[in-house]
Amino acid sequence: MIPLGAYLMVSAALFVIGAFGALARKSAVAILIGLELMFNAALLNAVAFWRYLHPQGFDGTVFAIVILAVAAAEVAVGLALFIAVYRRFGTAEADEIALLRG
Amino acid sequence: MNSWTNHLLTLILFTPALGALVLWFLPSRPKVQRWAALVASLVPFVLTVVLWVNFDFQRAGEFQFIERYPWYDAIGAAYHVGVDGLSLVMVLLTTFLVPLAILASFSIQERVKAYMMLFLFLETGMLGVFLALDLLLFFVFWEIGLVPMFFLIFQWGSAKGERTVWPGFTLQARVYAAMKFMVYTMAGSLGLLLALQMLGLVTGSFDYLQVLERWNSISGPVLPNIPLYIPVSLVKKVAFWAFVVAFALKVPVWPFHTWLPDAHTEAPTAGSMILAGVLLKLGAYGFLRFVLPLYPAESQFYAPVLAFLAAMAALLGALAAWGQWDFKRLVAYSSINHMGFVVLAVAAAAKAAGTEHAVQALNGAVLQMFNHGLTAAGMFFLVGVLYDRAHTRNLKDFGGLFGTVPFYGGVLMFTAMASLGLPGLNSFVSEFLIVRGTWPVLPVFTAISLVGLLFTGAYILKGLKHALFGPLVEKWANLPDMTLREVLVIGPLMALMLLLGIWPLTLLDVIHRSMVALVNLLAG
Amino acid sequence: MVAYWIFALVSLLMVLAALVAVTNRNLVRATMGLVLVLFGNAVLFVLLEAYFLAVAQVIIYIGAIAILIVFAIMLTRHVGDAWGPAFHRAWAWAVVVAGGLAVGLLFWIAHWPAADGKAKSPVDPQYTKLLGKALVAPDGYVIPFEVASALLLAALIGAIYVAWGGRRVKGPYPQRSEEKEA
Amino acid sequence: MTNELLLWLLPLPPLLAFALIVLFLNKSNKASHTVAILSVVLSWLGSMVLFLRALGIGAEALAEHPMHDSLVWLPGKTSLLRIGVYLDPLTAVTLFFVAWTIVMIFVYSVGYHNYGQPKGDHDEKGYPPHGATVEEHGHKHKVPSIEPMYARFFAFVSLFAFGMYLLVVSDNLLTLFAGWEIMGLCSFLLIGFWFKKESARAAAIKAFMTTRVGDVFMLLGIAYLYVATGSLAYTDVFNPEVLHQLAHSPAPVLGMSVAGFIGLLLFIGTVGKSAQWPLHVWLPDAMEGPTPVSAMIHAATMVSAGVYLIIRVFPLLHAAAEVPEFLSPMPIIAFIGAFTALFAATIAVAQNDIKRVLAYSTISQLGYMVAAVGIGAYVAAAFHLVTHAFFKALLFLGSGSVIHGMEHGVLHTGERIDPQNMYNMGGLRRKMPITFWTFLIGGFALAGFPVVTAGFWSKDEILGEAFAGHHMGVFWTLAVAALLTAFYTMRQITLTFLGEPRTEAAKHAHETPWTMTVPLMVLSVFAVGYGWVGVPKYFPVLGGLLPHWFQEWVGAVFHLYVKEEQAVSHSLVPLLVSILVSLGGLALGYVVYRGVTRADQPDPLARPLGPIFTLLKNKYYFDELYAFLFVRPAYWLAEVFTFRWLDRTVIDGILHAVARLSWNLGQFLRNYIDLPLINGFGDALGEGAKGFGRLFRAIQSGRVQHYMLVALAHVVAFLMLVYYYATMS
Repeated sequence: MIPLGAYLMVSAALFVIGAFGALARKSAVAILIGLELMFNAALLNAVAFWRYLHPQGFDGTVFAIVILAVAAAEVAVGLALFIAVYRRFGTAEADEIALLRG
Repeated sequence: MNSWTNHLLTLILFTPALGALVLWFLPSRPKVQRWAALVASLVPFVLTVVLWVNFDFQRAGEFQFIERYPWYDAIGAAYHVGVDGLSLVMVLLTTFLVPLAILASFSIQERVKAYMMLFLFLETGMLGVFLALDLLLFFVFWEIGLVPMFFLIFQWGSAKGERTVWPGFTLQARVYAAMKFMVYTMAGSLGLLLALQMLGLVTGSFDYLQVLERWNSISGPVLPNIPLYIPVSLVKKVAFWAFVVAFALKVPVWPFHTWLPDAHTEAPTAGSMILAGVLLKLGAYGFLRFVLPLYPAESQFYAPVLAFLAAMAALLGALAAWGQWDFKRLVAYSSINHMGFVVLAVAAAAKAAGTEHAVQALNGAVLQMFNHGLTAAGMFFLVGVLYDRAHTRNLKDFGGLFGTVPFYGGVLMFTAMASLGLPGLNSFVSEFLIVRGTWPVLPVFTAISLVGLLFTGAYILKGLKHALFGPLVEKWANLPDMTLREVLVIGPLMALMLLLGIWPLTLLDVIHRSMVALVNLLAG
Repeated sequence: MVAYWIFALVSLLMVLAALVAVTNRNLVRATMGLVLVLFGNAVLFVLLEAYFLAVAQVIIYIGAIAILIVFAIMLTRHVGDAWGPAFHRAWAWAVVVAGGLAVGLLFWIAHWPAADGKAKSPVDPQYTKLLGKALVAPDGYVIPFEVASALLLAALIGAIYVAWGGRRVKGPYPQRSEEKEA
Repeated sequence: MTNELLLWLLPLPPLLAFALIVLFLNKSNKASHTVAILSVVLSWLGSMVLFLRALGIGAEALAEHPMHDSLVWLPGKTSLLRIGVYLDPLTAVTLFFVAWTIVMIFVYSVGYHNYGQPKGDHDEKGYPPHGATVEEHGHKHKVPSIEPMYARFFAFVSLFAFGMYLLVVSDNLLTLFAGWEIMGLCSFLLIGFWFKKESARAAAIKAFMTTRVGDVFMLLGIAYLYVATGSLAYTDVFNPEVLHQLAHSPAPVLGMSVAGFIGLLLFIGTVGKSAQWPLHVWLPDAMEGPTPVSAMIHAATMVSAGVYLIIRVFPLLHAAAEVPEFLSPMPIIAFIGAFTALFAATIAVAQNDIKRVLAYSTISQLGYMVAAVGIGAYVAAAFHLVTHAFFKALLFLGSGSVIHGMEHGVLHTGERIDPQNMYNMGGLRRKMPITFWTFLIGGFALAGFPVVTAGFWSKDEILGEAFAGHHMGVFWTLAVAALLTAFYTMRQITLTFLGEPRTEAAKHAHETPWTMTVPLMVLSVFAVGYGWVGVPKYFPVLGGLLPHWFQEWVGAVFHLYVKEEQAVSHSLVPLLVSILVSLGGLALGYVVYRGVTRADQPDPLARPLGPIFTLLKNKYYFDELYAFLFVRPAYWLAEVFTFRWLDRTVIDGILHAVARLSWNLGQFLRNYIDLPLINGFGDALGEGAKGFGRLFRAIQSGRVQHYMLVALAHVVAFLMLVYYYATMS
């Protein structure tokens, strides 16, 4: 059977790649894609831990379901914001929008 | 009487406010707003005509069309409205003038919707004062009328000019005028509110008729219901002056008058029309409706003081008007002069309670209120017409317009003569009645006022002299004459001036009946 | 043994697709990379015997989220085919942080004793049914479940509001010339 | 039509004409004057019908049962004020001369305003016409041009006529006052008819304001009468019982009875309207109006109204004079009248403007009438009122004709001279024969040329009454005034018509059209003939040949209230004096002025009279005096004292001081209480947080990715920390 560490490695790789994307990309959609990658990494982690450490329980699965729901919500709101921002500023480049500047 | 006429007063009272709300939902296009506002203001006028037709003139001294619903039951205040001859005349004046003022404001270009809405709310406020038979309701409407007027002056007032309040503090003239108007009236209302509440507490009701009955029958050295232990006579005196000051500020009586020239001069044309035409009458109405019936003894005692102030208003108002070069300010001061006669008549009626003189003086006073409403509105409108064309009100800038705009010249001449008191036109009748009523009672003050009457001629002629006569100023050579809309505004006013001048009985009959009732009430 | 191969292949594919997703300047292609990752994840779930989650992953992620992203890109038309640089100027910092993160995670996994462990027990064949019951049981997970639903609903309404918001025309009422006459 | 209905309708046609012209016909000159003249002819017709019917009824019967109708106008607590129409013998004679003169003046106006002439070259509304250039016989020359506000003129005079008819037919003082004031307005409008002329504008204002002084007193008098009697109708007020009561109750001021005080107040109205000293100043300036207006105001209507009023209220004055406990207003009236008669006559001697001479002569003649009322000779006053109306209208219209002729000459020759200055005239009798003869008749009537002219009879009657009543002061004053009157009349006639033309313009003067000369001829008939209705019985030869109709007729009105004067022995002294001053004055005038041959010659009287002549020429400096005493102080009082000082400085100053005080109080509370004590603590707290925030501001870039970067960097750092401690332990 595939060791848990393999899953964790894949997950870590996805997470790091997603983090890089979220940090380095210009486009807001691309940042969102990066974030989705990180969510997936977390999801994979959760499922892997459930399967290997506690297959009789429900915690891991429920955790995964909640992550799914949060991801869906996040993406919906994020994209809505994206569209609204695009309408208002005519651009969706995250580094050009600095309204929160102190 | 139909069932709907049972609610006629409420309808008259609230249709303008309702109209204002309708205006809110209509498109903001100026054309739509103007016509809608005109229609909304014509409805109360038509209803007033219905009221007039259904009014029982034989019982003009009593309140009719009474409606009464509980409002603040706990303190004895109610929504209580009704008309007698006096209110009827004032309501007629209000509903007659407001459509004309709205028609006159068709030249307003900015924020038409807000302007028209304020105007309609103003109408409700004014009508409420005349219709209310409950002290609290009266006060509410008294204050309501203030707010729209403030904004009308503040927002749509004349653009030019400024006043230095003290060195280093200069305000735009219209801001200054609006503030002054507001502060003065608020200052007066303060005492009025306290006095009203005192009356309400003492009598246990805010209902006018009940207050009247209970207040005047108070006996004993101290007031019931209030643990003040102050003598009744002192309380009555203080309350009397609280009322008098509040109303005197509004009339205005010298020396509380200086807000008037500023407010009238800076207000938009239609605002001045309503200010002079109706708002000043609120004060005089207060004297007739509240001061005289509630404080007959105090009024009688202090009548000479009041007469002195009124005579000063009549004399100094005329003199100050004569000293003006701003045409609009001249007309504004003329209001002080004319309203001085009203207060003089009130003072005489208070002094000679129950006599023929009192009746004649009060007939004159109420008729003068109506007449001044017509002539002052007309004069302000005509000055506005001139201002719309020339963008100046300085008399020194004009000259020789009688040849350029003969129609306007004729109309101005007519209105000015009505204001001056030419026999055959309205003001003469009322001035004659006032002189007839006051002379035997207060000869000295009447004589002083008559000197004012002399200067009335002087300032009217000054206006005519510089506007219409004299060498033509070249830049006005192509001034256009009055438009159809303007004629429609001034036409009804002129017709009524002439009608009341020739046949004053049209109004005097109902005024007389209600004034006889009032005088009988005063005589006890 | 097949599982090993499948795992290896899918994992590799996923990493490559993830790299495409975060580096390609064409957002549609980046989204396609993301879809590939999501799909790979579903495969891994099957390997982990989490069948319900695998199906949910396909339906929700690929069927909804990825499609949503594509729609968003298409709604903002020229964003999709923007040819500017994919990264902003400070991308080197991102590399540093992501690199640090990678080193840290790898270190951590490598030093974690349980990382090479095997599954302790098989999965109950009735597991999905039990999961369903547990989700709505008062003594189970009904509260997290409901909170998640509420969150979704709020997000939905919020998204609609935000995306709808800017439609009103601002500015003064445009006057027609005929109304400017006196 | 019943008499009462006819009376009601009498004033209406001119009013209708006014309305029609103003509203519809103001574009058409022809329609305007047609309507206006038609309306006054209608009123004239009605007046004549009423006059004849009145004659038919007879003086006694009419006086006892006058035509009277009224309706309720104002309510009162116990009594109602009624207004209505009324015709008694006095009304009838007044109506007679009013109707005639008004019609004549209307017809005359058509010619005077150059109807049928071309439009002027540079004429403009508000200025008199300047003449038009026409081509005739191959060369251009200037002719008079039509008045640019022709229609407006007829509108105004129609309203004026309405005012006068209203005044005459009133049965009460209130409508009388209405007519009175409407005429005041019209005189304002008509004096200022050429409203762009500075002098006309000033004159109009002056006229209105001066008469208004009187009007205010009169209004008070009317109000007082209403108070005292509860009515204003003649029939109620002039009831012997009411009069008795009024005469015996004291007024609050001046030690007068109520009747006397009211009479005095009403008389002040007359002083203003009839231009008696000291309110006479407006009338000479009123010459700024077109000449028909002058005739209207000074002859037929407005000034007559004042005298008509005091004759009308004579019973009241008489009643007041009968009670010795109270001061009587009669001596005051007599004094003012006599003084004015002499005073104005002296000024008239030194005036060169043809209309101005007539204006002062009017004041003087009105003084005669007022003085006559003051000595109780109301019949004589009424008689002189009527004859004076005729001959003074004639004189004014004649002078207008002269001016018109002179203007023609001025236009023709292009000379820059004043066409109204008598020194520029001379020899016009040959150029304008009709005008000359009619003017001569009018002038002789004014001078009281014995026997043939109406003026002689009326003036003689006043002098006779004064003499008979032993009012010697009045008698001699009036006699001297009569001498001066004859003198300046002859001066005027000599300078204007006799001798040779002194200017080119006078040589080219022209007789005026028939519309102007016919009224002159009609009026001259009355100027002669009307005297014959009042020949006193005692007059040698003629006395008794004709009945003294006027005495019977007007006397009948008042003998209900006024006790019949005892027949005094009619001395011939006043008669001889009258003849002497008249003829002497005329002769003197001719002798002194026939030698004037040049236009720029000084007045022959200037040298002998010296500074007195300058004083007369400047009208005793009354205008300057009034400007100094009343106008300027009043203006200062209005603009500087009341407005700038009292309102702006004192009242607003107090207000602003209160405002400033409140403002400063607020500032004090804010600066010394709120800010340091209460806000100080909070501010310190806030400032700390603010400084802290400023420190951290740098990391708030507003970029999402920065935040994420920082967060992840910390995760990394945290992981490293965990690892470090894990490996350490």
